[in-house]
Amino acid sequence: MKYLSFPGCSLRSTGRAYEESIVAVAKALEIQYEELKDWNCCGATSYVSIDEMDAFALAARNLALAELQSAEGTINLVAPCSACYLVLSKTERYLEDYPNVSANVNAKLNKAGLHYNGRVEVRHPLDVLVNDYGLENIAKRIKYPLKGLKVACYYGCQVVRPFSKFDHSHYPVTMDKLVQALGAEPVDWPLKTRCCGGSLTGTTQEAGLRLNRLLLKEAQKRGADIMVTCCPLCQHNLECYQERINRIYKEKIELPVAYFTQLIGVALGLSEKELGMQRLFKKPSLEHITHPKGEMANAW
Amino acid sequence: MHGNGHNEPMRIGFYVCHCGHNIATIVDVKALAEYVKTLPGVSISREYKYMCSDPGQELIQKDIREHSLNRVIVASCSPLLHEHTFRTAVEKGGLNPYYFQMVNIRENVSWVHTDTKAATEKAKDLARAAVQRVFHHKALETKHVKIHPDVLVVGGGIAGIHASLTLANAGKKVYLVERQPTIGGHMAMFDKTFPTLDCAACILTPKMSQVKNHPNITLWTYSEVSKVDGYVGNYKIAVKRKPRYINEELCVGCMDCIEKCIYKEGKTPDEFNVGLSKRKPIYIPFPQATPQIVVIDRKTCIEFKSGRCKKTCIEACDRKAIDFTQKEEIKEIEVGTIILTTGYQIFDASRVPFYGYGKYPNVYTSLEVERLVNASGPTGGELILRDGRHPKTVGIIHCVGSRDKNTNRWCSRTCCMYSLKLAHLLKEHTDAEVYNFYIDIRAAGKSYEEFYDKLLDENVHFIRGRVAEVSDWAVRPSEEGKLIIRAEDTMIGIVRRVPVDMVVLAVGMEPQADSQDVRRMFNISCSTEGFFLERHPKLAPVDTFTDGIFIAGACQGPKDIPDSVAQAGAAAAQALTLIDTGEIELEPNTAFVVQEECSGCRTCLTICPYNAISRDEAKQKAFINEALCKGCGTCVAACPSGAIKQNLFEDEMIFSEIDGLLKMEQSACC
Amino acid sequence: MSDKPKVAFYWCASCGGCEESVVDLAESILDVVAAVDIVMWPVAMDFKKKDVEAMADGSILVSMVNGAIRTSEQEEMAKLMRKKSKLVIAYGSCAHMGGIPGLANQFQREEILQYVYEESPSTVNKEKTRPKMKFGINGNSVTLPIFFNVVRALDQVIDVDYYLPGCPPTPKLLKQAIEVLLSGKLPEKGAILAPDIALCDECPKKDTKPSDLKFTEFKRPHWTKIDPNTCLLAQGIVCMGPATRGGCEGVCISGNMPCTGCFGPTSRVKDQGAKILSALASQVEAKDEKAINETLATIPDPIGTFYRYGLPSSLLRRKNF
Amino acid sequence: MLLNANLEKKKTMSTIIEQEKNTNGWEPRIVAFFCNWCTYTAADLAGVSRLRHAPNARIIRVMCSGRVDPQFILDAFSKGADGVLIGGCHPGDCHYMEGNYKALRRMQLLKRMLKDMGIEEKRFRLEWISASEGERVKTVINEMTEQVRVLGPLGLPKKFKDWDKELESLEQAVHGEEEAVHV
Repeated sequence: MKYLSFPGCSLRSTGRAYEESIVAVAKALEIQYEELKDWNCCGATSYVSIDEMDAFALAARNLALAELQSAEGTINLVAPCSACYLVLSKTERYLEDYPNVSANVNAKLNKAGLHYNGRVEVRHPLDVLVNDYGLENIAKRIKYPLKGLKVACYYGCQVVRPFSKFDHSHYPVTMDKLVQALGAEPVDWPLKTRCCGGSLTGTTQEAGLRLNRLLLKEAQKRGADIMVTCCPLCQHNLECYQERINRIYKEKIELPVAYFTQLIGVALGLSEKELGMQRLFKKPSLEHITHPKGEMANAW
Repeated sequence: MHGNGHNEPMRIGFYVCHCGHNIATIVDVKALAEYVKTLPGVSISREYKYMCSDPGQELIQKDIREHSLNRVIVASCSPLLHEHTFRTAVEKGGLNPYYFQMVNIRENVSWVHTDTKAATEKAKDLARAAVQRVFHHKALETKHVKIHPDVLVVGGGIAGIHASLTLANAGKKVYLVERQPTIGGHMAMFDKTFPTLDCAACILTPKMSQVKNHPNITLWTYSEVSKVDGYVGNYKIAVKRKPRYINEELCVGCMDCIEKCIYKEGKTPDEFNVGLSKRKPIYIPFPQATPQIVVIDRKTCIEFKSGRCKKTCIEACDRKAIDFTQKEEIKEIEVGTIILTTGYQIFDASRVPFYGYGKYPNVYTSLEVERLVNASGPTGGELILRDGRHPKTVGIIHCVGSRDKNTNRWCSRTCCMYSLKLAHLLKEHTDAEVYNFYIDIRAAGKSYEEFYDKLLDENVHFIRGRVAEVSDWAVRPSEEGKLIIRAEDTMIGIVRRVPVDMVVLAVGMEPQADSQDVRRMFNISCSTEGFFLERHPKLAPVDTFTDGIFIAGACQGPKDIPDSVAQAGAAAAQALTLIDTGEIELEPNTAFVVQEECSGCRTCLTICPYNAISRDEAKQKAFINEALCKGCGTCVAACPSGAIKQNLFEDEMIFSEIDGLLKMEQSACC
Repeated sequence: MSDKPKVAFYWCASCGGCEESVVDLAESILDVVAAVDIVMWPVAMDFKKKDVEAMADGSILVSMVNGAIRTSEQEEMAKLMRKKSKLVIAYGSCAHMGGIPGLANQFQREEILQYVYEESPSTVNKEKTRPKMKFGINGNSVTLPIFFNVVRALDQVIDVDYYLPGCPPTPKLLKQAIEVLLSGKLPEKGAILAPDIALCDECPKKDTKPSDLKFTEFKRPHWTKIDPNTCLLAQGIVCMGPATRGGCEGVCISGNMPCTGCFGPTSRVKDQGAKILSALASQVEAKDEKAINETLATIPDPIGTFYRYGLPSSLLRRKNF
Repeated sequence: MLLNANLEKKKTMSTIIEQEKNTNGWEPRIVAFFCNWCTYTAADLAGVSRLRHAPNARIIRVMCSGRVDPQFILDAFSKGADGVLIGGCHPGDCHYMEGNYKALRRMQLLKRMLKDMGIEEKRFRLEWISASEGERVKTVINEMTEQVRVLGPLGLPKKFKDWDKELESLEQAVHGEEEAVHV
């Protein structure tokens, strides 16, 4: 199966490790993963709140381009960043459900000589890996089972809400299942989809950090060695402010926060570099993760 | 294919009703009558104040005699209201009632229009249509069907039990079919009943044994209806009796066999205790089960799984009642009427994962709690949580799977009251602090509101707010090891975190999983939610659109015990009425195949919803069983060569009606 | 001239197959010739309009006119034949119901002319020349018949006594018809000289049709591997048999092709297309609108399929402009 | 001069005049087939509740929307209806189990065919109206009346006549032309 990728801005800045690890994993799993040519900003959540129609048009351009890039059939456009995923999904849905919207948007697209025919399905890498590729197939290729590693899976708010395309909007389990398949032990905690603070960490920091802290603290309390997430903003928030949180709230939080794709990579035995591990502030201690034969994972 | 097929000249009598002022003030009745005079075939055209009055009817009869009318048309109200009246009048006048036709100029004209000119024009069109229509009317016979006196009741919950007893006491023979090994339904599982707090078992079990012992009731438990044929008054039913591997005649329910089963302990979740305890492969659902007969569950019995069991049970039974060779058996019966009391199922709480059912051991459904607080329950009535603790604080969450468009939109009606009841019982058993999280308290019912007040006095806490989540996420030391209920208290407008030891989910009521199959089997309809559809929400609440089939209890919609019993009584009464009338009249609007015109193409066979059409293989033509035909006419519309006709609605009748409606008066014509 | 009863054939808007079908009588045509004088038969014999004009009114026993009425000339000839004949038989689907030419009733006259003389791929006509209705050649003037806007069945132009259905009528039916007419035992006026029961009655595949047939898609014969021993409808192929008058003895069906309805409806049916539409749609499996339309979409051209021979004599007669 | 063109002109002239004749004082004529159990009952309810609505619909009562033969609809149009409305029980509520589904299937295909036959979609409508929806009867009839009014008369009987005029009119024209030639 062939996939088009929509990196979005985050994966080219704070979330580079995310894209690097996705590409590496896709390669290792022999999944065709090709970048959407000439993609543009998804408009993120802010533009929609200013002018919905224009925002749709902006996002729809990417959908139209996707159709240009692959001739026929349904196109799986993979958007790893939660914001991109949500905005593109919403656009896709609205263009399908509301004739007036699609008419309006297509009129705008036509000016750029483009047209959207509704062939695109926006997908999240988590969905693709677990539901298309399949856990058994991943398990088959594991070199270094993540034995004894306790992982807190954090989904954030946008992947499963409001469109719960591939998992329950209140209690998602896809990432937990994946982590289990990798040989690790998912930590059962109820905060999987609670707010990470989002952009508040940059605006009303106090509020942002408070929310942020609840997550980290609970995960650590439940014995997590590492937290994995599927959203660049969440990863950034949860990883970067730990020092500050410890200082302000007198906490002792020491929790590596990685992308779920990096974890897969480790299990598959990909190198630290390929997975962009060096970009993490806190390097997960994975020493105990060894090859059945005893030799250590080459990355560690 | 137009024109009058009959040779006799048409002598139509046409009567316009003023209906007091109801029609006459809007429709120019004189002009209408005058106009109809000019139409071909019309002998007399009159207008009169009240056609449905005795003088009005006599007027018609007189004209029939004196002017030997052979068709009669009355333009007045809706045929649904007075068609029968006038048909009878016409018949009394010595004319076949089906030579009569009615024109609706009240509901369809005078009551919905204001402009006299337009209204009168419309009335004329309708009149002309009727005049052209009756040319094609034929003399028909009213059908009568005998009603078989026996009754089938499906479902042995409280509704089914009550309906059966009512009928049996009236001297009718009743077949009560229950899917489970025992009757009693959900009610048997309840501890106490609101608002009176008398124990469910105490009021139910006597009725159960009455059923068992009643000479007029044939009780078939562990059985299911597998086939329904026939029509009102003459249903042919096949009942599948699942093998319980016990000879029902011999077993006395001494339970020695259970005692001696090679399983020393139960291994299978006990259905009656909703999985809170375990049972053996050979068991009796509960001490007062009716009938008092053991059943062997072949899925878990070693003998059936391996065939290498010592079969200690057989040795144990000195009456030799155990029979591993027992086979499924099909019983065929004939009944005249059917009452469906198939009940409901509870909402599956795991469908709302954020309430943690199945994840946190101390989250229970209301039904589980009923068993938990019940003296004959798994814990002998002592409230011990799954983790062995006794709860000090309990949260009851209302409307789980009700009033929620993500699950079920409807209100389950019983949850408020049983939650109050459980709150009371929990306090009684544990003296715990009990919190009710509710959207609204719906205590509409005799002395229900009073019960609510009583609970308030018992210091049960009520928090108005929909619960967001139940979790074990402690943020304060006081919350450690507890379940935290997060909900907005809409009274004071803040989000509250209430730590509790036990959560009770007040799960809603749903249609049975197989309600659609049952519906199809009995040829009745379901409402959009999947509950059985009553014929009229107000005026025929226990009738269905299929004659002779009635519904009662929660299969028709969420209901508490009193309402279910009331409905069961009503359904029984409806059945009795039919039975004691002995026969019912049927509209002769059935369809029939004109044999020499039928090409045997089988189109009609595929589309008749009542399997009324069969194929005469010898003649290779379709044949309609008039008794099975309900007269919808869909086969007539589908017959590609026009070989099927429907009495009262023949193509010619409708074509001439269309023609009449649209034929403009000469003056208006182009 | 012999006093044998006179019989005429005439040919209006049709393919000519009907006239040739007379030859299908094979040797029994000799009996016919022995029994009657054929006074007009454009496809086979050299008679002219004037010959017919010369005859006394009503002197022809029966004229079998085939073809629809599409031009003023055809109208004129139809009227002439009527005048000269005791009986007129609408011979074949085109005369009976408008036939294949009747499908032109989906278009405006101007559209057709434009296409034929200007747009059709095989046309080279830069000057967009249209035929002149009248033009002079060395002093004489020649006029062309007028091309009507509406195609008509024969009985929409002249009074018709009987109908001989089919595209073309089978020799058997023709023979029967002639025998009846010669016998003098005339059927009721307006009669259709074929059984008044649908084709399935005599269909060779009749017994293989299931009694619980439901459609999930309709297949087209040329896209389908047809099982010669099974009812075509059962194979999902649109067969007009159930809505079409029998009498052809299922010639197409035996040739493994579905009935396309050339015999028209039974006497009980006003509109053949509406009836087959009703019958087929009723048996569609799907329940929700979307799925239903997906199934029905597999019938690409309802009019062409259900009204292949009967558009002019259908309830709506032609496309409404 | 081209005879065709000449005739075209004549025709169009005449049709224009006809239309004027038709449209002044013209009222849409809608034939409605209502099922006995749901929609006809709803119409009665509309009456009992005195819900005034356009007097343009003429109701024909059938037992089930499944009884409505597509022929009825075509016949209604050909006899001069400007619109045809069918009313049945909501899906799942049919008194005869599935009659309304059969109606739905037939009408979906008929709709397509009518479109091909040049009859505007808005002239034909299938509505599910349950016995309790008297209000809906009013709305639907009013809506449809106005929609049809906008479309103007369909007037098939009139059109049939016009089409047949073609015969004579063309005849005269020919003879006219011929005489002209022979002079």
